[in-house]
Amino acid sequence: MSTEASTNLIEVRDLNLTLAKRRVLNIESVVIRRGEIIMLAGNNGSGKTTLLKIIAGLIRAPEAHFRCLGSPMNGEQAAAFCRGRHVYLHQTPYMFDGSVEDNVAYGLKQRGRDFAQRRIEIRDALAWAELEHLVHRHAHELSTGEKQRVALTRARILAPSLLLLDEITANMDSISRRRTYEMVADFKRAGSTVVFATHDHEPLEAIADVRLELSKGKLAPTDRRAAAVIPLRRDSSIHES
Amino acid sequence: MSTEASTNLIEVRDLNLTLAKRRVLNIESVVIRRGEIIMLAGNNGSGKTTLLKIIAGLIRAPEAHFRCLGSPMNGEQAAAFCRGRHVYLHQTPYMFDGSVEDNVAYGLKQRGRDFAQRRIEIRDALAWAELEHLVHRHAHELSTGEKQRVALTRARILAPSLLLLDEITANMDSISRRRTYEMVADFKRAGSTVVFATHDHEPLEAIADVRLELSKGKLAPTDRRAAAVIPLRRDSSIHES
Amino acid sequence: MSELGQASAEAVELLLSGDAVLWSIISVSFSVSLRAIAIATPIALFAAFTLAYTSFPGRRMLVTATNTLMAVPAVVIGLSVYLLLSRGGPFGDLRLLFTQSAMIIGQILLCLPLLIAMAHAAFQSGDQRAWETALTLGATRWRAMRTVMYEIRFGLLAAVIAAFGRIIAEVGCSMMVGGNILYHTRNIPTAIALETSKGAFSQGIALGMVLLGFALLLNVALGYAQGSGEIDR
Amino acid sequence: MSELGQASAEAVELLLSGDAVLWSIISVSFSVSLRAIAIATPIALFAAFTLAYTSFPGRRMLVTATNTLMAVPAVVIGLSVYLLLSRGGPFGDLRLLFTQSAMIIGQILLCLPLLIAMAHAAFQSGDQRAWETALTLGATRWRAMRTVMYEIRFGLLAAVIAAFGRIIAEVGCSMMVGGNILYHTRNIPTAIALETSKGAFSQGIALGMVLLGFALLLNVALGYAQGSGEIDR
Amino acid sequence: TTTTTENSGLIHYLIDAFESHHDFEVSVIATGSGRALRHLANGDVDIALTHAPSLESELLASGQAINHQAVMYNDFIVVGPARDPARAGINNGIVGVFRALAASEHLFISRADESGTHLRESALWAMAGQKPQGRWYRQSGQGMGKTLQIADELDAYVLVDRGTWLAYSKKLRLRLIYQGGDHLFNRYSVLSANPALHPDTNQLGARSFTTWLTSSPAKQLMRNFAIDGHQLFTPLL
Ligand SMILES: Nc1ncnc2c1ncn2[C@@H]1O[C@H](COP(=O)(O)OP(=O)(O)OP(=O)(O)O)[C@@H](O)[C@H]1O
Ligand SMILES: Nc1ncnc2c1ncn2[C@@H]1O[C@H](COP(=O)(O)OP(=O)(O)OP(=O)(O)O)[C@@H](O)[C@H]1O
Ligand SMILES: [Mg+2]
Ligand SMILES: [Mg+2]
Repeated sequence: MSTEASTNLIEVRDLNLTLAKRRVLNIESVVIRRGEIIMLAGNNGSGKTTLLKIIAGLIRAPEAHFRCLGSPMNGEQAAAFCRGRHVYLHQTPYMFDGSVEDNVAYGLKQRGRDFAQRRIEIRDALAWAELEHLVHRHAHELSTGEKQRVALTRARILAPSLLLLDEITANMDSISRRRTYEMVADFKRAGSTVVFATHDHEPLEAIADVRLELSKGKLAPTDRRAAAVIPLRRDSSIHES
Repeated sequence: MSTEASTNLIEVRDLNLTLAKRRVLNIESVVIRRGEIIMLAGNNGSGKTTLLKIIAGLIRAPEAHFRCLGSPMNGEQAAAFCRGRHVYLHQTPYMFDGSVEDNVAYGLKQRGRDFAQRRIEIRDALAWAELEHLVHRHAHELSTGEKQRVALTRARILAPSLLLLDEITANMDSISRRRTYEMVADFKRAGSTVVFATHDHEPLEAIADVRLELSKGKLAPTDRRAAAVIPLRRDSSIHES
Repeated sequence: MSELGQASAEAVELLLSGDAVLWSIISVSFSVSLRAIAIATPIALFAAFTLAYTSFPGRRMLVTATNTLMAVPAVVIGLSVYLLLSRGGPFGDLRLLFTQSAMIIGQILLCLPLLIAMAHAAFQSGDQRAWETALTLGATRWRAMRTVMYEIRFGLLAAVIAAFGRIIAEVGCSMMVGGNILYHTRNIPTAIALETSKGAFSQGIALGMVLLGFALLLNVALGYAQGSGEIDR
Repeated sequence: MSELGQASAEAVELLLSGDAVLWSIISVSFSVSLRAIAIATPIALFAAFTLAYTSFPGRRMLVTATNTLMAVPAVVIGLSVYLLLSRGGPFGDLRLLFTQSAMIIGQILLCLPLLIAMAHAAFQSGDQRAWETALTLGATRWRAMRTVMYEIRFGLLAAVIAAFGRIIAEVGCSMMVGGNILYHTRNIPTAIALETSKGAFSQGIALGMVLLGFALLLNVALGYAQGSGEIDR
Repeated sequence: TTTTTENSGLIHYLIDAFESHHDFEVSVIATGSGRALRHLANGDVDIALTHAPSLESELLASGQAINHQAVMYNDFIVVGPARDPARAGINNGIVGVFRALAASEHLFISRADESGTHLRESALWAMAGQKPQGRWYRQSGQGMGKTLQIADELDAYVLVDRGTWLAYSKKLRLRLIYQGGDHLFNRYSVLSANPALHPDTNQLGARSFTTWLTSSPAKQLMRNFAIDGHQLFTPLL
């Protein structure tokens, strides 16, 4: 698989998806560029979640044409390529049966990090999210907002090249929201890419490079502004897990 | 059971709740007055959901003292009294396995409404929520925001005397949010009471009579403003289901 | 193996020709087991619901007991029922021994632990919010219980099918309390045991296939009722 | 009934005195059934997972088939294994008939449908997001499968316990392919059948209680491992 | 009744004839002699047809059964591998046969289920002055047919009643090793439940079936009952 430094992480063309006999997505073309913050807007039921899951490789779009890091792929190949590489955060996150620490450790374990290293990374990440006091709590006992913050920490710690956030600030309190937006900006600085579906437009509009607007499964013309607000530091390490 | 027109729907004193050996709530006294809109604020994990579920009779607080419509009750009695009378909306709503129409019909069926009457009420309610196009859809196929709106419709149609809303606008788009706040104001006009937990303070502050602030399970001193914005129409029918 | 084919062909022929013996054996099987499951299911569902949704001292012990009781051999249940129903036993005056009623009692006892344990597992894996939502929308506890059962009906149906499989195929208990009396208490499994003890293996297997055929019919019917059973939420 | 008390007391006495016959019967029971379940479980879990998490033509038919196969009488499975393993059968040269290996084969076949069906129900009632979350966090499909299994372990454990209960208590198949040979293939259920055929009913029940006692030990151990089993999410 | 009479088909052959002449319906529960007598003692059945003389006399002595009538007999035989590796068949007299079996330590399958056949086998070992034990002496704990099959699979010796042997021999490789002599006599008897203990048993039916079983038409039927031309049972006077 070519991992040449294509500026496009992923391109999808002719994305038509039918679920339960209903046309859910009908997108001519969508492109995710490396290092951008993309805001995904759209009313309830417009297809944001579905689009994010396709880019995450969790829903297959058999008839669409993909190009991942420059290589053309069909739906099946693209799903396999994206799965685990692009990290998707559920709108209502799922907590594994275990402590908060176990949950945050999950992805690191899959990446073969050893125990000692994991421990340090997890403590750091939880400290960042101000969740240290929950570290030994059972994840099922958490409040909805706490779960959302743990889920974000669990994904963030993997430093994926593409992070797909599905309205994850919906149940967060104002401090956590602010911290989440700061994190998104940090990610961009580190050269990573973030797609953020949301109904809270203002805070994200300040840092987003692109705004994608979905409406009844169709994509409105892209509003691509100069990536100005935060300077793109191409030299910083790019995590290609 | 006395249903005298007490101005207090429910009062709780000495509300100490321990879950999984952790003190979750520690509230000296909380009073819900008839016809008020109460905004419940507080950071993640401060105990909003737990408090709402206690008022809904879904979690028992065995050691607290209750007074429901003026009658003193223990935790067990209060739970039985409140259950089904105070309607609680989950932060992440549960959809019954069936169509949107089935879901909205559920509560009406429990109240013994006949089929024809139900049908009309359901159509009206769905029209209000702009969900008519979903009426025959299976509820499990809905998007998160759509589920939240169906859940609101399912509760609203029962016109309960006390409606407990747990961050239900979190995943709604801006139009639906606005409509939800309008509904809350309508409820007040009809003499019903609403407790609304939320992190979006501004829109609700405009219509709320009282703001309760939870912090680590404790209630900050109540900020009770003159119930000014919307005139209280005591003459309109009070639904005491 | 060709002998087996011949026996199966004969069995099908007997079936089609309306052979009284064969049809009586089949009807005893299904009428006894269906009645047993019809009585056991509501009891088990209620017990399982109570175990999952209420908290009382000894609850956990009961769960363990149920799991353990699944390991009671059918013949031991048969023996116990026998001793209770035998003329000298406490219920001897009812004269139930060697009747279908005795078989039904035995089969109920046989499938209850399995039904309760599997239904309990289904309740546990269900979503607690279903229960809360039903209650807050004004359902009585009784209605809310039925709502929750509807929500987890795939798991409950699997439990009932498993329990039915256990008793329709069971021989030890039916033999003991039914006595394998032709036209009265001879069902397919005891008939198979009889054929086998005669060394007529092929006839035994052919009877087994007849049983399977009818079980298949039942399952296909249930399958239509339950929908696809694929995860698509 | 006092006869029963006496028989039970005798059984306990024999247990404590380390009676070779009784202990051999018990050890045959548990060693055969535990090995059978150890082999059957991974196969069944994988099959159930595939049925629940993949979509292929015939999937639904397979689910119905599994449900139906739960209704195969043990003695029919016993007969089939017997015909395969007997001298004249295709695997006669292995000389497995009337050995513990034959019993294990029979018991595996016996519990597979139950295990698959119950595990399938557990997978179905599991949360699809567990699977998606595992994958998106970088788990391979294999690891993600194990994660999902861990999440629904209560349901899977219930399935395994039910399956174990079925084979540890089963007599028809073990009798047929094991032959009930003392010190070799006589397990508790076949020993009970023997006592019963002698008319020594009390001894049969006493043996059943011994079986129950050991099953209880096993379940208590599992209970500690699995936690309370109460809904508290 | 014992399984042998049902497995061979004799009992239904007899009952069909009985029912066509009498106003009784006979329900058959086929099981080992031990259990059949146990049912009788408990009053759960009205009449039992068994072949376990020692158990039968016990029951009669303790008053748990009455009206004992010998009905018919056949005989036991010893069968084993065609090569006769224990060289048992060349012996004169059953005692010699059993001694040879014990000495050779070739596999022998015992029913070990306290059935009539097993009780007889034990008596024969005792007569031969042997206490069979060891790896060569396997206890099947099962019915006659099943035990025969096990013996066949394992190339072992076994003591068997002639009726079962005739019913199975075609499918087996085992051969007849020894037959004949008084010690191999196998008697079937009927007993009725004691109405003093169990007043609600069907005494009338039991009596008329017993009487009929020992009547000459029934005896003629027993004589006529044959498998492949071999008479299975011989009526007693
Ligand atoms: N069943 C439980 N067992 C143990 N702790 C629990 C349980 N339920 C809630 N908690 C804890 O109680 C506290 C309050 O939870 P609650 O859900 O009421 O918070 P909340 O104010 O609704 O938060 P959010 O804004 O995130 O929804 C949290 O710290 C939570 O972890
Ligand atoms: N499995 C499914 N089967 C059928 N229809 C589906 C399925 N999943 C989603 N849909 C429908 O597809 C449309 C888009 O759903 P999606 O979840 O992507 O919306 P969304 O933009 O994320 O909405 P929200 O803001 O409410 O989260 C909705 O109308 C939804 O009902
Ligand atoms: Mg969405
Ligand atoms: Mg909450």
